[in-house]
Amino acid sequence: MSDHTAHGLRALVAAFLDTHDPDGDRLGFLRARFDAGLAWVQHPPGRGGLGAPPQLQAVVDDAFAAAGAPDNRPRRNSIGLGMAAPTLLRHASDAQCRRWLRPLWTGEEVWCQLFSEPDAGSDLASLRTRAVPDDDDWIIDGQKVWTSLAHEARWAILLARTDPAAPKHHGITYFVCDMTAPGVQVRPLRQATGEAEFNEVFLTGVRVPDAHRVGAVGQGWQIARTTLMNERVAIGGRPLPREGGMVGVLARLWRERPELRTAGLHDEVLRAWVGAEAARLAALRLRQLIAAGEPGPEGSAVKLSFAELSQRISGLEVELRGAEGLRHDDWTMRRPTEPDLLGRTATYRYLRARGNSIEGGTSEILRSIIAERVLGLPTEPRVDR
Amino acid sequence: MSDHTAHGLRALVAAFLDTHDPDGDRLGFLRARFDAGLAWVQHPPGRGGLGAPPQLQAVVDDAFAAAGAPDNRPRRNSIGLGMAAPTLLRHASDAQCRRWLRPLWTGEEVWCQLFSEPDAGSDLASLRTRAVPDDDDWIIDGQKVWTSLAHEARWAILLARTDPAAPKHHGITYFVCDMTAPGVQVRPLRQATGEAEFNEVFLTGVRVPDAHRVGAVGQGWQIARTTLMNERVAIGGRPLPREGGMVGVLARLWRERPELRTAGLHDEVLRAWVGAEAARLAALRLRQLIAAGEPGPEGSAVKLSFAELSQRISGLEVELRGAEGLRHDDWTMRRPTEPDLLGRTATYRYLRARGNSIEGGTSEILRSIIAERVLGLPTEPRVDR
Amino acid sequence: MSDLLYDADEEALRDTVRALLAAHAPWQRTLAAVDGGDPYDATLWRRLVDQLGVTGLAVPAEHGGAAAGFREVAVVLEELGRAVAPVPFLGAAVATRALLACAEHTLLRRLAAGECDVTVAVGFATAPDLATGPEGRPDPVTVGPGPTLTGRVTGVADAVPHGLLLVPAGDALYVVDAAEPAVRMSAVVSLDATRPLVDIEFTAAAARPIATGTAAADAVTAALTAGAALLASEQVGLAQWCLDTTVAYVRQRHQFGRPVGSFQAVKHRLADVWVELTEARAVARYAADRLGAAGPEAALAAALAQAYCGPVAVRAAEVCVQLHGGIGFTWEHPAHLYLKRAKSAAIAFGTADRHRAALARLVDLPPPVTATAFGDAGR
Amino acid sequence: MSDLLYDADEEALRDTVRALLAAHAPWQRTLAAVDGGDPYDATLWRRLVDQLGVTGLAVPAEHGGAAAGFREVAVVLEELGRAVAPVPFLGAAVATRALLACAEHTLLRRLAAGECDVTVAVGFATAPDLATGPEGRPDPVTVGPGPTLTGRVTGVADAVPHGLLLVPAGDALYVVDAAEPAVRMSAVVSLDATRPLVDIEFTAAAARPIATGTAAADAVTAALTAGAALLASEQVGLAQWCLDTTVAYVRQRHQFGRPVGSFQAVKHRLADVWVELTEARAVARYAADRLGAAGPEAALAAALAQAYCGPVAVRAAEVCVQLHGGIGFTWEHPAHLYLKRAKSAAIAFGTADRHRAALARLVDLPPPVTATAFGDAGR
Repeated sequence: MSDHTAHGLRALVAAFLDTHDPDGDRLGFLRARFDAGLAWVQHPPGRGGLGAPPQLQAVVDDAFAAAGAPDNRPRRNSIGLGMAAPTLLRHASDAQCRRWLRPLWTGEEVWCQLFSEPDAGSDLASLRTRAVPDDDDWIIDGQKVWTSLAHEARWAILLARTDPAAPKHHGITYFVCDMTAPGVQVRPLRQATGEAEFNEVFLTGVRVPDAHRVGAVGQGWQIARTTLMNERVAIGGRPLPREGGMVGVLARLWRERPELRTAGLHDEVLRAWVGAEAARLAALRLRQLIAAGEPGPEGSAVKLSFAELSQRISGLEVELRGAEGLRHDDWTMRRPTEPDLLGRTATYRYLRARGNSIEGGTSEILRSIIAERVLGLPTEPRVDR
Repeated sequence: MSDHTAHGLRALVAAFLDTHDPDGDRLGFLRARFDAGLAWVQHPPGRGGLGAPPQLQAVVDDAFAAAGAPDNRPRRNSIGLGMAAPTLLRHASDAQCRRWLRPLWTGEEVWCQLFSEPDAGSDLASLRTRAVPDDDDWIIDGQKVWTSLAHEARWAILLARTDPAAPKHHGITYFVCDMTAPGVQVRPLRQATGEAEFNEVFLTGVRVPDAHRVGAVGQGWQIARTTLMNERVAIGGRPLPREGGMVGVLARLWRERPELRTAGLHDEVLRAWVGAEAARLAALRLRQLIAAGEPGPEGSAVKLSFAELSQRISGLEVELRGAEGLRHDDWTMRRPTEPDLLGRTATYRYLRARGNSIEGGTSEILRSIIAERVLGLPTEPRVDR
Repeated sequence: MSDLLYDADEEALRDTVRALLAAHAPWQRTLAAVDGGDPYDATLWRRLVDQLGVTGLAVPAEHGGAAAGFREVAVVLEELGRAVAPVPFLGAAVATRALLACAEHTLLRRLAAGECDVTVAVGFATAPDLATGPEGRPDPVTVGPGPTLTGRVTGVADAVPHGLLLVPAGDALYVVDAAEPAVRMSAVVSLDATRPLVDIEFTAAAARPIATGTAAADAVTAALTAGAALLASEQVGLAQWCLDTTVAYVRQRHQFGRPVGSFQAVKHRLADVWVELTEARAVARYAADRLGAAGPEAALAAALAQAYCGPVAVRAAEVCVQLHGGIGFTWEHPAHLYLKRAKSAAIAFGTADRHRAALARLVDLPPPVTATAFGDAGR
Repeated sequence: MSDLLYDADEEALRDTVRALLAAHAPWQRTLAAVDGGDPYDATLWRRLVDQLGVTGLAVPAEHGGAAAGFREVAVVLEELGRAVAPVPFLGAAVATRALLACAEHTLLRRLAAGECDVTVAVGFATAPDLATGPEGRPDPVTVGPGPTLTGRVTGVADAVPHGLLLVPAGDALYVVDAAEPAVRMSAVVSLDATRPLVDIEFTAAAARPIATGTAAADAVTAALTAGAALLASEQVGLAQWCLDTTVAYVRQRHQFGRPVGSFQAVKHRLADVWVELTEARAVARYAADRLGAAGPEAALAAALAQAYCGPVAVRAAEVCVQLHGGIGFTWEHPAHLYLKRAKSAAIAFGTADRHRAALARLVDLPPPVTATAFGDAGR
């Protein structure tokens, strides 16, 4: 429809802004932007895109930002944008995409993820939540855990077992579950930080129409891999400026509080700085590598480094603060939509960062993925299939 | 025969010295000391001991040393004293003990160990060297590797497979092999250091009399465990004074060469000092714990720490020396009886220390031993039995 | 040569303390107290003091104590660390060392008898080498008019209401009654919720000097050195709990059709914790044993203890959280209580890097001569 | 934003170099040369210079070069590191940077044409920030009488006989012909036997100044900065060989009835090497890319490169030896060649701690203000 160059897309945005007031109705503006294919330019027309090269997304975002246009508040719907949308775009039907993608992108509908279970953590494929067919519906029973945003979400991507007799990876189906449906119960799950950032979700006789099944029955595990690879890229993949993230907090503390400095911690601060800068450049290089491609297992490396660095840097910051590091701000239970890793105390950062090597694939699982999928090392002897 | 107290043993040594001149014939003196039960006091009379508590050995050794008596040059026969002797004392017949123990202890006969094979390293029990009965002899064929002292040894402890049809741990028998027998060929094996501290040993139709079998046929693996546990204790178990070993070399270098010091390496030197002192105290505590008992899996921890520290400290020393660290002393092939870890250059220490986490059980194997035998964690699924 | 083992009396003491804590201080009770905002367990503390006489362990018999010594104090601390028990015993042990140094026999007798709580009023993060002069002290308290104290000391651990405070001020060490209106204690939100901290404000508070000059400085240094040395045993007990609990969990938890504890990455990580813990125990025993020794060996052993054992306990607690997976990260599981105590303890009495710097002086491994750290070495 | 990838020309160059090295520099040949005591492979070097023109890569076209740049030089170094090839290319690249800084076009042209070898005569361990003044230089060379040099420079890498030496002396940079009798080079037993070092003695050697004052100091600093930056690519190539070779070995070696590479401890260790290598590659590419940049970014990128990539290559080589078990520790296996080069390279152009100290200055993370390191912080 137009030339897919930076110049061509800037012209498209300019034309759009001529007919849509960025200071007018926020939702109306965002819906129109989606319909104009300026939401996700690399995706097909009709699904928020134009079929343009993915690296042009930044050009479009910059042009809208420069015009003072409202954004879709991406951090409020991180699971929807980062995990549900890539999966739906790849595996959902046209009708499903029409129903879900636009309100997802505009932020009108928040999404959450119902994958993990108390007994199926790293071994996600051992999940036990059942989906039993009943006319044109499926009846879902089970318990899910580690669900962020469940208390704000309208929809959930859900894995459930549809064939208990099949080998464990083959009996799973992928659904979209209405979080307002009867039988869905959400309970906050409090963490070491004192916050309840996550939830437990109990599903009791929840009806999901077969029209909300994504992909074929029994293909859920393959589809979930799209979701999970995008999760790892989403967790580790944001481009950061130098000293972006926790290392910047540490560096500023070192500069602004000379009385805290010791010789022993100086070298540790420098090592942390070096490690963070190396990880940042590697993430940047990965973005350049996959600019035109699919996320691959390399994202696991970025996520692994992010977890280790955030733990090391926050732990170092607590020690550098010394007497201050013995103090916390508040243990009151809160329900944040996302962790506030840069805004609160060093102690909060330290405690919250412990979760970074557990959530979204433990560091142990990620190392095995790298060893097997990148290096081609043999799998361990399996006893579970 | 006498009272087994420090006082009583000091009196015994004094009496012995009254009738044996420490400045006279060296071997005669040592043989008499063995016969008097003053070699290994904790072992039974007739086998070089008195059946005394093992902690009194130090009392006896100190008394002889104070009198200027000759010692048995233990470092020249480390395998014999540290591995063969404990195994023979526990598993050999009286006749075998009579034949072998005295010349072993006096150093008249040096021993080596023929366990490892090129394809059986960590997985020692997969060894393939065959022993086939022939009248009252066994005919041995196979290849052994990593044999220190083979070129100086009169005897070897040898593991060979006597029943290829049995499960791998059950078809092995323990022998003593005469290194001067026809069919024994020793070739030096050069290492990364340039030295050939070890040998390859080729065994071709070597005859070993059945009288030189230790323990029952097929019981070799159980007996070898005694040898191996003593190896780990021998490697890690010497009592050291503070700053004994490599950390002392590093500390002296730091003190004597202020121009080499940097702020970054200062903290590394201090960490190394702390680590070495902690390991030293742990080894001391272990000695106190096992003073009256058998070596247990705890020795694995000492060996593990020793390997990590020697690698870390020697690597740090090379860096601290900077320009000097780029230089080596000599790559000429030598055949030392033991590594000279404190006498040569930092580069030699660094290279030789890489072997510390491989020889005598890799650090990976030791961690598994600790996890299973100390912590009681489950074994991995086995596919080889 | 130090005896680095536990003797029969020490093992018996351990059994008694462990049984009492198992009966009266399960972690569920501690977590509930933390949630309730008042973590110190006064009932448990009375049991330890009245039934077991823990505050008398290091007090000589002629002053009413059990004449056991700091090795036994260390054994009690191991068990308290193992249970993250919320009682002010560490502070009492530190105060005991100060009172012994001052030969303050009346207070020692009252402390041993369980008649009063005594605490050294110095910030919990203070390293032994920072307590020796008014200029080095983080929170200076001024003296006067007369024998009164004015000032603010922040982040003090184990300062219970109605106890006595030993306050370094000017060139002396004073006793102040915390129950006085001129003393205001305000609670702090502490990282380690099982060891509350307070800020203490003195406004012309009546004070009685118990040592002056070098004697006062030496008493405070000895007390903080004892704190650093004894804390190591608490850290060993804490790390042991983390290891034991994790081993038990990974033996029972299955993933991929196998116990999680059969995976080599898990096994080797726990083996490393065990090796470190084995070393930390030897170091902590050595520090407890040398506490009574004269000369620099007590200072060296204490610096070594905090340079080594603090990081070991933190790693053990971190591995505990990691290998429990999600469940170890929840508020309902006790792992976070141990993680928070371990991280706080790594700061208490000075961070590991401070103790390494102290060792540098004690064992003659001086820092580079230039201050710039840039153009210093010839390479 | 720097391009951290390899473009098509760079990939083609890599393929050419790799093919040439595979054909003419297998490790068996290198090991035999090491055993023979004369490791430099002059034949291989001629092929690289004459067939591929590697010495002209960073020389502008108007001076007879290929006008490619230091990114391409870095690609060649990756392959040389991967093969531990014994040729003096790194030294030539460092000299190229110095000659570019001095605008010494005649020598650049000769270098690009392969007519002579040029080396900066500074000890291989010298960090960029140590080359800027006579007082900081480890081996001062004196000038006079007239344009002659006298002194001794130790541990110089890539100084081939009959080449030209760029010698910093006094406040200038001089060219000296190594073939002169007044120049004596004596071989050193070097840890990295595939990169010989020499001590050089100048006895009133005839010298020609090519830069003086700030220009001379800047040229030497730029050259050593280039060395630090480019060495990172050699380290990446070396680490990649170690990883690839180890992966291939553990896939094929069986113990306990399984490939060694199926054990989780082995897998995870190699995964960690891969993660570090992935980061090191990005860091090395950044350093090569920024070499041409003005301002402090080239110095920062070079310091980061040696602070990060040196230790990564050492760890990769150490893991390679460890996971090969006994065989990797033998002289007949090439792993030791890589281990020795990695450890030497970690010292070349300054150790990682020196580069961290340089970063401290470049990114404003200054050391503690007091020099004692004891009484410095309020805790």
